[in-house]
Amino acid sequence: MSAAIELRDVRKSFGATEIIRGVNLSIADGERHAVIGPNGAGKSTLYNLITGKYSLSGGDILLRDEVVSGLAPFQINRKGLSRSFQVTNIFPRMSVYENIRCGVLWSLGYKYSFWHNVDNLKDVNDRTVEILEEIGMQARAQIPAGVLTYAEQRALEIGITIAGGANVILLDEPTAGMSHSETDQAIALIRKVTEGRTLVMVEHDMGVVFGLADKISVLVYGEIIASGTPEEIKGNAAVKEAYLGEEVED
Amino acid sequence: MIRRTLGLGVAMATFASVASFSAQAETVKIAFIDPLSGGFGAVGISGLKQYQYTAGVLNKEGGTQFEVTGYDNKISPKESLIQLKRVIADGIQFVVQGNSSGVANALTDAINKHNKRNPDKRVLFLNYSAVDPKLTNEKCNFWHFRFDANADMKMNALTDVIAEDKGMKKIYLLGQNYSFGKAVAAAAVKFLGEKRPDLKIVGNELHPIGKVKDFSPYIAKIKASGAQALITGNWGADMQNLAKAAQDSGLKIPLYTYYAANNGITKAIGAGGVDRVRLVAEGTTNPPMTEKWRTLLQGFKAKHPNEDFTQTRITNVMSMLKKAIAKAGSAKPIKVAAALEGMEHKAFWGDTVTMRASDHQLQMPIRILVHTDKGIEFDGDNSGFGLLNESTVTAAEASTPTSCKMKRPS
Amino acid sequence: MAELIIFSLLHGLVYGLLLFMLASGLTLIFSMMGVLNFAHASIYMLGAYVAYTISQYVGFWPGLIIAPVVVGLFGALVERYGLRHVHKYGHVAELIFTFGLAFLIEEFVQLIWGKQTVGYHEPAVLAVPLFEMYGQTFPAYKAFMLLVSVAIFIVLLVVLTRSRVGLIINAAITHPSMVSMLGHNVPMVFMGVFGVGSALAALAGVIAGPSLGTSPGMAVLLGPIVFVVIVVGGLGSLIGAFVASLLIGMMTTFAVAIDYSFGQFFMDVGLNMDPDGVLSDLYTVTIAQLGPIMPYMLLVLILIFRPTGLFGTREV
Amino acid sequence: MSNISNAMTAGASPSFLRRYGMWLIPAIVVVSLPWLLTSTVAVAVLNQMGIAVIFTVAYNMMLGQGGMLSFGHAVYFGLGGYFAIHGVNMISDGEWPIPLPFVPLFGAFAGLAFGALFGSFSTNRAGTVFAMISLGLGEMMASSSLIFTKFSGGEEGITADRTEALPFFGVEFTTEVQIYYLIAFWVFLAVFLMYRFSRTPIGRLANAVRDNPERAEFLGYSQKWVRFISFTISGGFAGIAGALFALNYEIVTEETVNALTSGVVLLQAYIGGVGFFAGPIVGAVIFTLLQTLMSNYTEIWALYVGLVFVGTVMYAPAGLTGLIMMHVPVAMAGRMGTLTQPYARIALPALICAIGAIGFLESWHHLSAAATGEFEMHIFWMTFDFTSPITWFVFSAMFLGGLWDARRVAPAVADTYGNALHYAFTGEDQ
Repeated sequence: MSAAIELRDVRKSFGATEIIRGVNLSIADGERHAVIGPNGAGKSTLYNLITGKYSLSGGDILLRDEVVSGLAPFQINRKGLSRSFQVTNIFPRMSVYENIRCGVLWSLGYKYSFWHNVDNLKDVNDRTVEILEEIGMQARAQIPAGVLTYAEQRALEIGITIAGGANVILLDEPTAGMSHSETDQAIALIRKVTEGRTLVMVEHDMGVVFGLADKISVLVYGEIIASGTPEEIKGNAAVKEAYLGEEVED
Repeated sequence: MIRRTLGLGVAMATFASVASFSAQAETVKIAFIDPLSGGFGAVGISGLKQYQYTAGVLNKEGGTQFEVTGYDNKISPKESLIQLKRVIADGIQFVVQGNSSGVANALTDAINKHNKRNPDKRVLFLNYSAVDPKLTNEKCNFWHFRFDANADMKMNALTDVIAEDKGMKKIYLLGQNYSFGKAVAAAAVKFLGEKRPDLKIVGNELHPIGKVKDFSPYIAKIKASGAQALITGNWGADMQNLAKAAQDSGLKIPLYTYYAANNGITKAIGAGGVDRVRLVAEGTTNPPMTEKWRTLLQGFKAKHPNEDFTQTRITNVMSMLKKAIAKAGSAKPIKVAAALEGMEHKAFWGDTVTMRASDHQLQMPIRILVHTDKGIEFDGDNSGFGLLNESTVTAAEASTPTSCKMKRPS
Repeated sequence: MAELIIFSLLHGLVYGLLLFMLASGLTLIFSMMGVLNFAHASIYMLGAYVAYTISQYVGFWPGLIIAPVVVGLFGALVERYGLRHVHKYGHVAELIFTFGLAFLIEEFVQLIWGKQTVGYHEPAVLAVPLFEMYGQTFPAYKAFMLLVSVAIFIVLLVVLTRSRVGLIINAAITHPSMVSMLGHNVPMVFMGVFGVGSALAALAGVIAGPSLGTSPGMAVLLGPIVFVVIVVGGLGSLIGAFVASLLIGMMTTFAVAIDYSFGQFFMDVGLNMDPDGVLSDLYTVTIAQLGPIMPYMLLVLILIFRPTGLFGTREV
Repeated sequence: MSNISNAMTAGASPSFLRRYGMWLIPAIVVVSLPWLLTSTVAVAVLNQMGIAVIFTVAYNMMLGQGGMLSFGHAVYFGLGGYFAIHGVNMISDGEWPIPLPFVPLFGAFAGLAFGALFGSFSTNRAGTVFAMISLGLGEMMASSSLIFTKFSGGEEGITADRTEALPFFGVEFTTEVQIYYLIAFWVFLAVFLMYRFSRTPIGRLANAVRDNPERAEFLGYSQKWVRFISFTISGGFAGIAGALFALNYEIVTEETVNALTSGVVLLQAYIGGVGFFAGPIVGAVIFTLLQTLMSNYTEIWALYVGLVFVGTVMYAPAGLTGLIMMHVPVAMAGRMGTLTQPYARIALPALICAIGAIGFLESWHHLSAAATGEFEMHIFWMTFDFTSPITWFVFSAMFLGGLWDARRVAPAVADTYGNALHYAFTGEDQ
């Protein structure tokens, strides 16, 4: 079985400082994989490298055996990778419905069409309603996204992320800033929507990680120091020392 | 000063056009389409005042009564055409315009088309100041009459004077980069070539119109060329800034100009330009030549102390129109136009002028005026400086041939 | 030829430094507040008019000080009661507000001072030639303009690099996010910056008025060029603004002196072009005629190939 | 919020009238207008309005829908005009057998072509970079149109005679009304197509890129392409407007490409409200009326336009359409009645304040422009002596008094509106 996503000796330097120092990672199809690490370990940088926001200083990133490093974000997206953002990133002046629908259009092949009327595209509108149901926001469909609550916006963002039908989903701290009950709902939602897809998430909250992930990689100072199932990671001494030892109490 | 009686909206305009026909016997309305707002507004408003004052003077003599109404064209060809439509809807049959040959080109074209398409609502265009030669040559038409000497005639007169100065060997031409500036340059090259083949044109340059903040680099270039005189058709701010830069850089050569006076320019030139700046024009105010002319000028100054009667030809437009209406016995444009063709007229300042039938270009003596403060009765910008009549070129000498093939409506 | 080069250099320097006085205020305002102030050139015009009125009563010299102060206060009030109100609608609204303000200032100037050029003149002591060379004179007033703008440049440089306030401003310019760390008095800082920027523009107007003519059209003539300067120089870079000002000043001045066209170039390399063809305008036009377009061509090229400008560190 | 037709997106199929009423009713009005307003001036103003409507809606495809602030959109308007007028001349010379109503296609072609050319490098970024490039391009093209006179005719422009083109089913377009119907047809077609564009995938994505370009990239769309396509198509429609200008006035000059035209279209769009599809239409209509009618009554009309514009930016950033739309929920909840009294209460001092301001400015203007011995001015159907201190005092008092009272009651009025809106959304009073 080929890997859904594979990182080969990925490196990134800002000026003289090397932030990512040769990361190798292979994530299998259908796997829910979490990358954890202490603050400043380079999680966000790694995330932005995979999604094409930053360019690599060295190495390769492969999506289903195809090199994607060096491509523009929209090109990577078209190859089947979708992402969310750490800072809530929606289209605030458009309705919830429109937000989702924009996410659906490309994957259904409408691309840059300037002749189809979106209101008459049955497949688009059906899929949009489907996703709205999946994230439980049918009732809020006509509300401008900018006035939603924070948790709702995060849910909407996950909705937009999966709307394009990508089978590799990257989530950046999907539960950051949420209350406990909101977090539980979010985990349930993520579990539901990533069914049958590959998920890569960068997360800080241990509860989320251990509740969701099939596999966990630990990033410290730009290097993966351990990779394995949640149980293996829990028992790993190096991880304990580098990371859990100081962070686990919160 | 509100320029038009208040109407109750567009619907009223139709009513007005019906009403004006019955009133026509006594009062003839004239539409003044020129800028009345924006940067060129000052020149337009001053022109309107001169028209309205002249109308008052003529109205006192009895006969046809004139009413001059201003229509603001914001010096835009497009706005001029919109205003022309208003004028037509208001039932006015006589249009006067002068600022910018671009507007005049648009108007003469539009009026020609309108008269062809609407023979029952014809309009006559009396151009008092747009001097692009094309208007009475390849673009001439039956409905357009020009009362100012065109750029060729003025240059013809100017070069007569220059040609007499045997010491003059090198001339520089500087103008605004548009139709009028180009016409001036072409005329200068042509006439100087005919009259003084030995004279060298050391520079023939066009600068962007209205965009030059400081003419010093141009002056440096003129100076470096060794020119003994400068000919320019510049007007408005371009003339004022040019004179200013010439003074600052100590350029002491004679300036032969079309429009270096009034509207702030006379004041700006001041003492530095005495006996050095010359201007070519049709009428003169220093000396006023006749008592009748002096009275009009004095009356105008008393009414508008901050304005000068800058466009003497306006009095020709109005008196010749009055004469033509009387001669035709009707204010119908087609009859008035026919009466104007070939009409001979004695101007307020005593010159005899003739409306040439072949191209509707008024033939008249042209004067070279010099900027000075001696012997000035009517100064410019209340500065003490003004234009003194230095020499006169007769109408026959100033005349230029035309390529116009006038098509008269049958 | 030598005289043409020397005088073109001098005139280019005067014009370039005048541009710099305008550009420094504009770039200061943009860097601190993120507002591209379209009304900046209008404020420059206002400076000239206010100084003209003052000079009618007490002469030229007091106007040199009073007018910038008055206009600076006006700028501060505009910020306090206009711009700040629009701030919450975002930068586009702010930009459009200043666009409208430019329009309004021009109309009010016409209402108050009329549509014609007003007689604002240099003081008699400076209305003389400074020196003569090759029979051409250089007016003392232009030398004075040079002096004032160089002085302003030095003062700005010293204030921004040596004083405490300057260091804070400097930091804020290079790291806009730090503006909020200036403490709780951000609105006050904005008002001050806008006021000082306006005063700088007004000072440029005061000294340019007698030389370039004080008329309602003077803002429109200079406005777009100042944008070119700050974008080409690089936003937030005072040195960049200085270099770009001189570059554009020299470029437009020297262009005037060059009567060379592409047609001549083609002829020189042995190609004969039809002087009356449909496209003949393209190669008969001379560099001198292209002068006014050149800054804009430079602007477009810079934005395409180097959006940070020559010396800037961040994109426009 | 972003579009008046959001209500229609839910998927339900609306009735015929609901679906086509918003096109049918204006169509009836537009077709019958020349019978109601028979004056040629009125028709001329309508023609001007129609051209402004297309141009402004096209402009708003960029500013409102695509988030691109342009200071140089007149470039495409003007080039469309130049190509159309050259086209008419070619047709008159017998080179092409094309009837006049199809000439706007020349403009569309020119707008599209130059939109694609300039868009190819100016749409890489939005925001200030885009605005500055558009400013530079605008200035460049305006200056060029005075230099490259073979194509543009310089400041004289290019003229043509539209009646010399082929007659279209016997119509020669000699009268205002005939050209009115030609313009009206194109206004309908263009506005319909532009509305349709806003409902296409690319039109929707233009909104997305406006709001959040980074997010849009992760939906598979290149922000540059989305902007480029919007920009090009907007240029094409601006070109159609320019071509209609050419047909209407039979002349195209430098003023069609200059900065003033670019500025006016921005003004129109903003006054109308850039956040709504109908906003620029309202803006174009109101502005054209202001410009053509007000300049007949006052020489300082531009000052009033400026005041209205700055007032809009400061107090009604959503434009006139925004002011109307914010009352739609209240009206649907049947609560407009509660607002009439407070609105009338504030309208009175506001009106007094406006009269005072106008009187004050007019007196000022007359004082500086009057001839010796003149002291009368006619405004508000009355005659005033503008040299008398009483006039000045009365107008100043009206202005300040009106302003004071209006500001005093404004918070209460705003509260009443807030209550009505709250009721409209929640069904209960606050």
